[in-house]
Amino acid sequence: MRYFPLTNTDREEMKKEIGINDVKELFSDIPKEKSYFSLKNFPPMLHENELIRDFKKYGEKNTFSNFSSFLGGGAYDHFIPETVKYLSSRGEFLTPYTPYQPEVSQGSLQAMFEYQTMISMLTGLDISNSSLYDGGTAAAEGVLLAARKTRKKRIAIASNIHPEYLEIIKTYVQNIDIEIDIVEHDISTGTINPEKLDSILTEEHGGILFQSPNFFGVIEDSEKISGIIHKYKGYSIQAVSEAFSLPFISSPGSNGVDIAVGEAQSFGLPLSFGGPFLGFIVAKKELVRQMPGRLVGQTVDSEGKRGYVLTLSTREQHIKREKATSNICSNQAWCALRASIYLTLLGESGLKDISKSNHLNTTYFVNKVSDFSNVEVKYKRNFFNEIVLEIKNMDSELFLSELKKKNILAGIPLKWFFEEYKNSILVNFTELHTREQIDNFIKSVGELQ
Amino acid sequence: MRYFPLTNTDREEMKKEIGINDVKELFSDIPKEKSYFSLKNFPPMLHENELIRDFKKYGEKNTFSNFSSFLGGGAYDHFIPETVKYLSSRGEFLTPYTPYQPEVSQGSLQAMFEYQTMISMLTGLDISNSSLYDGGTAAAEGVLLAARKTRKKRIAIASNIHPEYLEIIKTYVQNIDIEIDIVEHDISTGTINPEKLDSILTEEHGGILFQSPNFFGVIEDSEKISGIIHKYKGYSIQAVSEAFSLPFISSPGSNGVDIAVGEAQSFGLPLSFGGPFLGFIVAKKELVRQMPGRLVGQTVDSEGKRGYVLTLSTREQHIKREKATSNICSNQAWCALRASIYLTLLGESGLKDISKSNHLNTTYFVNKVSDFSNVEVKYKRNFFNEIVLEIKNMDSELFLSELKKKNILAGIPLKWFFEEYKNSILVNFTELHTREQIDNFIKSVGELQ
Amino acid sequence: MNVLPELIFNKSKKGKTGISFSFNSFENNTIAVDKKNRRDDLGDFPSLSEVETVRHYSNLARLNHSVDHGFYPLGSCTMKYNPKINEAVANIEKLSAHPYSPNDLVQGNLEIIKTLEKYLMELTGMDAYTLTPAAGAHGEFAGMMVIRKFLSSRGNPRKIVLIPDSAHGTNPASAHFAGYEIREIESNKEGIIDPEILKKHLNEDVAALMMTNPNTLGIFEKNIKEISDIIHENGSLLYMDGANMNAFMGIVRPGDLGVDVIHLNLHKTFSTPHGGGGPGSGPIGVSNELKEFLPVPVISEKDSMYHVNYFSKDGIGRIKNFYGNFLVLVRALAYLKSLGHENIRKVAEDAVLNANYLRKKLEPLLNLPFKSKTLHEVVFSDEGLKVKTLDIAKRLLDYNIHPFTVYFPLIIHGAMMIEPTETESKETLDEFINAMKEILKESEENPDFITNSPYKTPVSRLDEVYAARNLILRWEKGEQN
Amino acid sequence: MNVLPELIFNKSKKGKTGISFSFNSFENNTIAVDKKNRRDDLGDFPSLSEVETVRHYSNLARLNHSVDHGFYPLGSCTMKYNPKINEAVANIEKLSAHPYSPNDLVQGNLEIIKTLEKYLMELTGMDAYTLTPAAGAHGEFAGMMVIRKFLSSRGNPRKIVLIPDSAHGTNPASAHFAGYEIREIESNKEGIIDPEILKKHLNEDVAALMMTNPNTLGIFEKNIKEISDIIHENGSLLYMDGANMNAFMGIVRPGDLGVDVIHLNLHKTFSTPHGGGGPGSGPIGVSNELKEFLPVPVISEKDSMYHVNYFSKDGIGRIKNFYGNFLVLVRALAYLKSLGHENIRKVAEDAVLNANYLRKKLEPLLNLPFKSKTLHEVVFSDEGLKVKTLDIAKRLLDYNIHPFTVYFPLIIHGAMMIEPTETESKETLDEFINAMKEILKESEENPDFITNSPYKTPVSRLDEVYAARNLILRWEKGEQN
Ligand SMILES: Cc1ncc(COP(=O)(O)O)c(C=O)c1O
Ligand SMILES: Cc1ncc(COP(=O)(O)O)c(C=O)c1O
Repeated sequence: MRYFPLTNTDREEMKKEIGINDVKELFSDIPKEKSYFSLKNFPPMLHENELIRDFKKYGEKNTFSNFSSFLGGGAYDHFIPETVKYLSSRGEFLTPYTPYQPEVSQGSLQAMFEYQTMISMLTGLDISNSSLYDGGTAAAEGVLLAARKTRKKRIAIASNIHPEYLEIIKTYVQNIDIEIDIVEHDISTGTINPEKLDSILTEEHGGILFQSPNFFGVIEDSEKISGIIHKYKGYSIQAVSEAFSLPFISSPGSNGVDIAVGEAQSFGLPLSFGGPFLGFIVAKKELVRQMPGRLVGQTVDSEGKRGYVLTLSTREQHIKREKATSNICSNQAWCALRASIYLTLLGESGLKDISKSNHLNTTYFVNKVSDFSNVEVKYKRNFFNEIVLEIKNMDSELFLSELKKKNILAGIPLKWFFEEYKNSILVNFTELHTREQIDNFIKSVGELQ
Repeated sequence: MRYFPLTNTDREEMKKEIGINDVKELFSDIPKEKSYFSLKNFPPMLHENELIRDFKKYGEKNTFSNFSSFLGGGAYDHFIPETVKYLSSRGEFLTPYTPYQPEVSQGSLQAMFEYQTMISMLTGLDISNSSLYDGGTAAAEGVLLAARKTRKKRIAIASNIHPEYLEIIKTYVQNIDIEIDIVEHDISTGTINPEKLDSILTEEHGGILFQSPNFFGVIEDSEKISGIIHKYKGYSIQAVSEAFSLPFISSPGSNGVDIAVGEAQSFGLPLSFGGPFLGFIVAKKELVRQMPGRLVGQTVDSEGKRGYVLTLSTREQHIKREKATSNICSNQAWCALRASIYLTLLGESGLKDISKSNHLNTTYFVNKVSDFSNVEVKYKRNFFNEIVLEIKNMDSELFLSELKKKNILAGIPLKWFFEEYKNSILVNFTELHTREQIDNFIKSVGELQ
Repeated sequence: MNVLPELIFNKSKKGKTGISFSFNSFENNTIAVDKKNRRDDLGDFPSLSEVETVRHYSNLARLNHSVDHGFYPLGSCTMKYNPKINEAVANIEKLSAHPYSPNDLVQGNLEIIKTLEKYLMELTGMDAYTLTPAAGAHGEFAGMMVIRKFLSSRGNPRKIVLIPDSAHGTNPASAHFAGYEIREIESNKEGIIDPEILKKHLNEDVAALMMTNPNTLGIFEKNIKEISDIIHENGSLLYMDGANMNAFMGIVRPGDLGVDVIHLNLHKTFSTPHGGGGPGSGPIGVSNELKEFLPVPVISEKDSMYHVNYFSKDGIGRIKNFYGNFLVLVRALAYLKSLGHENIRKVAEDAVLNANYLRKKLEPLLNLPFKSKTLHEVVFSDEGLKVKTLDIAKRLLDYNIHPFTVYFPLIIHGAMMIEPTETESKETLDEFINAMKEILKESEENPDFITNSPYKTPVSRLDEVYAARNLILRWEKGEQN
Repeated sequence: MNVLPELIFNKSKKGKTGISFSFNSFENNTIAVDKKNRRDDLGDFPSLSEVETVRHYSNLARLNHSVDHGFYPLGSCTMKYNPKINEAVANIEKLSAHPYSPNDLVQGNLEIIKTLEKYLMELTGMDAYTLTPAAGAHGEFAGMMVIRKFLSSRGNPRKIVLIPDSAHGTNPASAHFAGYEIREIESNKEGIIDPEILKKHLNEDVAALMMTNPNTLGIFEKNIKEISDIIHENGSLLYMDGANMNAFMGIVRPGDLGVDVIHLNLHKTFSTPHGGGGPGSGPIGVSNELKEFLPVPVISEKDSMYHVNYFSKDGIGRIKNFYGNFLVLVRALAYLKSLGHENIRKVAEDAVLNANYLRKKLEPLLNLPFKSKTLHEVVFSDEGLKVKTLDIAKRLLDYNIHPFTVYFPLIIHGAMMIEPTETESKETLDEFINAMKEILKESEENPDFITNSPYKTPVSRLDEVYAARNLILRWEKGEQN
């Protein structure tokens, strides 16, 4: 087998050296009656030529690629330049582990430092860590971070964040001493009502976590929200499930947000059936010692030359064990590296152009369907690239299945998550949608009037 | 445009520095009335996302991949492991040029040195150069090499070498003082008859170039052929159009051949519609100073450490100009590198196993069709992976088109090249043909009885 | 001159970009966002051209050691070779579905998940799996929550989790976030859990024992069956950290030894690339009793169709978006299929053979605190040496060898934790042994030479204290980086 | 310790392999080859596992400078950035047809070839193209044979080809293999061909003038129209080496200036990767009169189908297997399409601007023998310096900069031939200028320091004389390599 470089001669020599006759002797601590179980339920090995064929067959059983898809909801299909694929797939980036030995890891470390900086810039905040598992777990870590730093036990959470993020947060806090208060959003605007929020928040709250653009695609008034929670000495935590909104809408930092968390899959990672994605967390300086996960810092070598190392590891599990700020060890470093490459390649103007195009594709659709009788865009302004479309003349499932017949995946049925939106769907547009595709979508919607 | 890193500000600064107002001033030596012609006949730029789509469209216009192909004839479809693709496409191998500065090119140079060694080993000869354009031009260079070294003006060439190689040789020698004598092969055996050869060759001949396996897939008696030409103090030049025959049949060197030339596309290069491929030339030591093309040699650095450089460049055009051994400058270095990786990965046993499998797939077919009345394998022994199939009951074109209807490309019509084989086709089998494919081919042939 | 390239921020120039894309053009471009919500500029966000980007990352890449470049015996991390074919498999475009695609359009992907679950069950003898955890620690966390939920369903979640002193730091951290107090159990002289000592820690508050097997010393907890009996008698559960499965894949099934919950590290045992720190995948397997407490989503098969259940009455909830790190699962399955029944066991056999060969050859040179049988890794101490573990590690860098894991497990003074894996040749092991011999010799003759190493790396020894004191965690305009 | 990895031959061990393939199995395996024709063993042919192969080449890769890693102003070679997207395009599986596939199954590929031909015609003002030549020299050879065939068809192939003394070595070599004698024409003080001097060389034996334009000094042959008139009056033809097309792409069409035959270097102007020496592609374009003499195959279009003609009555024959370096053509077309009419001309404009900027900045430091206008490259001399061109080149390596072309063209003493291309940023040019300044300063102060350089490369200065004297061109068992 090509993955085993030992030859039989090697094995014999080594056994002799060790002083055994049979490799089984090495396993003699393992209960004999249970060891060397039968492997007959495993298929025979697939050779390289068979393997690729085998997985292409799985691919053939997936038929999604015959459809024009407008699915978003926390996973977005954006353009990925070849250069990003090429550079990120180099063995030097793909096959090392966490840079425990910085002298031979400056490539990963500098890239990580650059990643931290770019995420800070995009969010308008001070310090980013070097990745978390995904948007949902980042949201949970954001909640934990605020509670830890404020030593308060209550965190308010907006009801209109990504439903999976909310589920994950609930899971994360279920066994520890943190209470979640849900702040219901206003169905007429799709957003959190600041006055109502003010009436709910108290000094007991360590923070409020809201999402902007929220799950319905609508931009929250994060400045007001932040102002309110600050009155109560809590932290303003903004989740972002579509990182491409960051270059387009005013930054969390500029609105007074203290902690931003979210999903940066949009920065160069394919849809990948949902993973691996890229969780980010970025906060004000004062929170740095409570941050979860790895941080890369700049330092000097013994000759005074610039270099990078993992730092503040006293926060982490391998030093602090149960007192660590998080249990995370392996993270999504490669995804962060890939995002770095992607962001570098696009640069300021690339990011702006693409995010603007997302928005324009969306407004085009919104304008075009505005005269249709069968659908209504629920929140007509202050969205980025995602909208709620209410179906007026039929069940939303029927609507989706009619469009599916025309090879269009029109959106995510909101009834999965919200009783109040049971006849609405969530529709996403990115730069990858051609005008032709959008026009065809519009036409097909029109035909269902 | 993303390929131009100059910004407009840069351009302005640079123009100022140079002392011009308009970049057009730099082109003022160019006849004005002819310069800045209209570019309107060129299409608008394709963006990255459009480009890949555009070329996929060309791909869709190619329908060959719906067919089970048994085409060979100097271009063979062999398995290429992912590792070969990955390693060879690294920028360090893909984007430098000829290693004129050896201190920063040891990667290419050592790989080339290893390539030269492996080609020498495979052919049983002493010295390989580091690549030529392809099999056909390598054959021509072999002819020139023999003529140059012997200072004789006549070269004999077997009629059953790859017809394109013969055409290329004729083109190459058409204006220089070399005469070609064609040695007709024996149609009953498909090979050169040594006695007949002996009667043709004279002291005037600088060499004989033959191919083994020849164009009909049959192994020549290269030992005898070499013996005969040596009597006349000429060189025995063996062409090889299917390099995968080398691990399977006795090597040129072991049969007394002096120069081997040919095509090594089979070693890790895809069919690529015929190029880039990999010409090789390898010869006995005594010929080294007459070799065409680049040679890599081992040397030492100023501290005595092993290193590699281009060597014997006094043979080459940039030094010798019209007196050079060849006009070649850019070669197929990357293809040779890729072959090196491929050969290293396969190793001895991989090469043997694959070449054997080629042969066994072929014999399986030969045995199976032996009772069919409508076809006859013309040369039933001493082939490697390619055979001549004579069609008995219909025109070979009809035969091919009937099989094409069943999505089988049965072979290359020999009538393209040889009047005497006008109802025969050339059929190739490699390790990539599954038993199912071959059985289906056999069945389809049977149905045409 | 620094060999590190300039930071991209210092290379940036407004107006450059490395992308070209054909945006739709519309008759009128309405922006539907209020002015105050819009962003005008990205400050000093960098702008580079394509060639500058390619060069930046190509030059950075050169500064990394990696499995693709040399030996990497980082203990506990199973740095085995990552087959290139698996990258090609993971890049098959038709696998890259949107996670909310209708189920009927992604049957292939769901089948991949179910197939991998099935094989993992078969390999470990567990009754059910969830593949959603994103890494080992994430699996531990989920697993401990499953245990808590189960115990709660029986009336009492209990309070304490016992963890051996040799355990990986994630174990106590994960158990802590699952709401438990940690009690450390000391290893015995053999380096393993002593049933007698264990018994002393047991009481009705003990929810579970979290054991790593083989443990971080590379030693099999040979009393596991006795331990599992004791634990179960106490009404507690046995959690096994299966990150070291490379030692026993195909040799024994933890489920057959009384384990209730196990997590695996696919990025270790199943050869998915470590990516400079991740992504990983840390599936958990559980026994039948615990199955209903697994997190969502749960995929089921009915009428030869796969269905996704987003809701589970008793489950711990959701721990990760969508289906986990799907493309890591794809690679792991590709790896398993490449091995097949012929080779699965050989992984462990060769891995353990390699580790024992290293042990045998290095034992004369280094202090080996625990002499029990070695499985996939061996841990030496720097006791008695003239230099410290860190110094030896740094000097190894000069040999194009990535050092072992240093200073872990904590119970060994100056631990050197060496895990060669099965994908290393005898030649590589011998080179490592020779390097160690040379270094140890040098350290006797000229210890300063070792403590000042490395010499051949892109940068010399980096000052970690300086980094922690000065905390420069990002580039800032005008400051020096 | 050598940073070069051991040769694969020294790493090899019998029985290892890096491949796994599912071979067909048959009931009986008949070998149909006589014993004497069979080969038993491959001697010392190497055997490595997959991981060892990956490491070998990954480590070798690190030892190369490349366009992906830094500035590479190798004059005459147009080392521009090679877009990664073009690699993806070239790897589209459906382009990789067998060259003998029936024409109707490869219409897409034939269209690619015809489209590129058409664009090249349009770009150069020539009437027909063949894309089969594998490189520039191959194109020259084909082009000179076309000329000879044409002249022969008019009754006399003639004997002599005139070539300026600044020409690339392939020019005389190619003309020689086409059966011509070479006469060198000396460049005038401006560095170009002087019509008056040219006239002196003309007689009825002269078949052609082979001119490079802009020539290898980066200077446009501004008298080209007069020259072409003179040449044509003499019944001779004008061949243009178009390897330097990067200087005038989209600015002027050689066909409009009287050129009869031109070759282009697609691997230069059209940005296909140089591959460590190749593959390239050297199409030739000809005027209508010469069209019928082009080599086969010739692709024609009829009834919106493409057809391949393998036979040509008057053509020079075949010069290359199949269709030339097809995948290089694919990349070149992808490059052209990426540029589009908006950008084609900018290539030359930026390339020439960059070269002139370098000239301007370096002129105060170095001797510039020819002061004519610079197009895409500029050539300095080492006259007056304390060190030689080679020494400066070696020292540049320490700056992660690939040197210029050295000692060519031959008419300049210690030539430094600098071609930046348009894909370099001003920042890179400035770094290069600074490096040159530093080196020239060092060479004044401490010339030995420069003559002993480089210092930061994987190996120090290599002994080329030793290599030529000892001629070790392959590994041999038992010998030292
Ligand atoms: C024994 C052990 N357990 C748990 C972990 C944590 O796994 P992960 O890094 O995937 O979270 C590790 C990883 O280093 C480990 O070695
Ligand atoms: C001016 C000029 N002509 C011809 C050639 C030969 O081209 P090739 O190397 O592609 O054969 C070169 C290449 O270096 C060149 O610079």
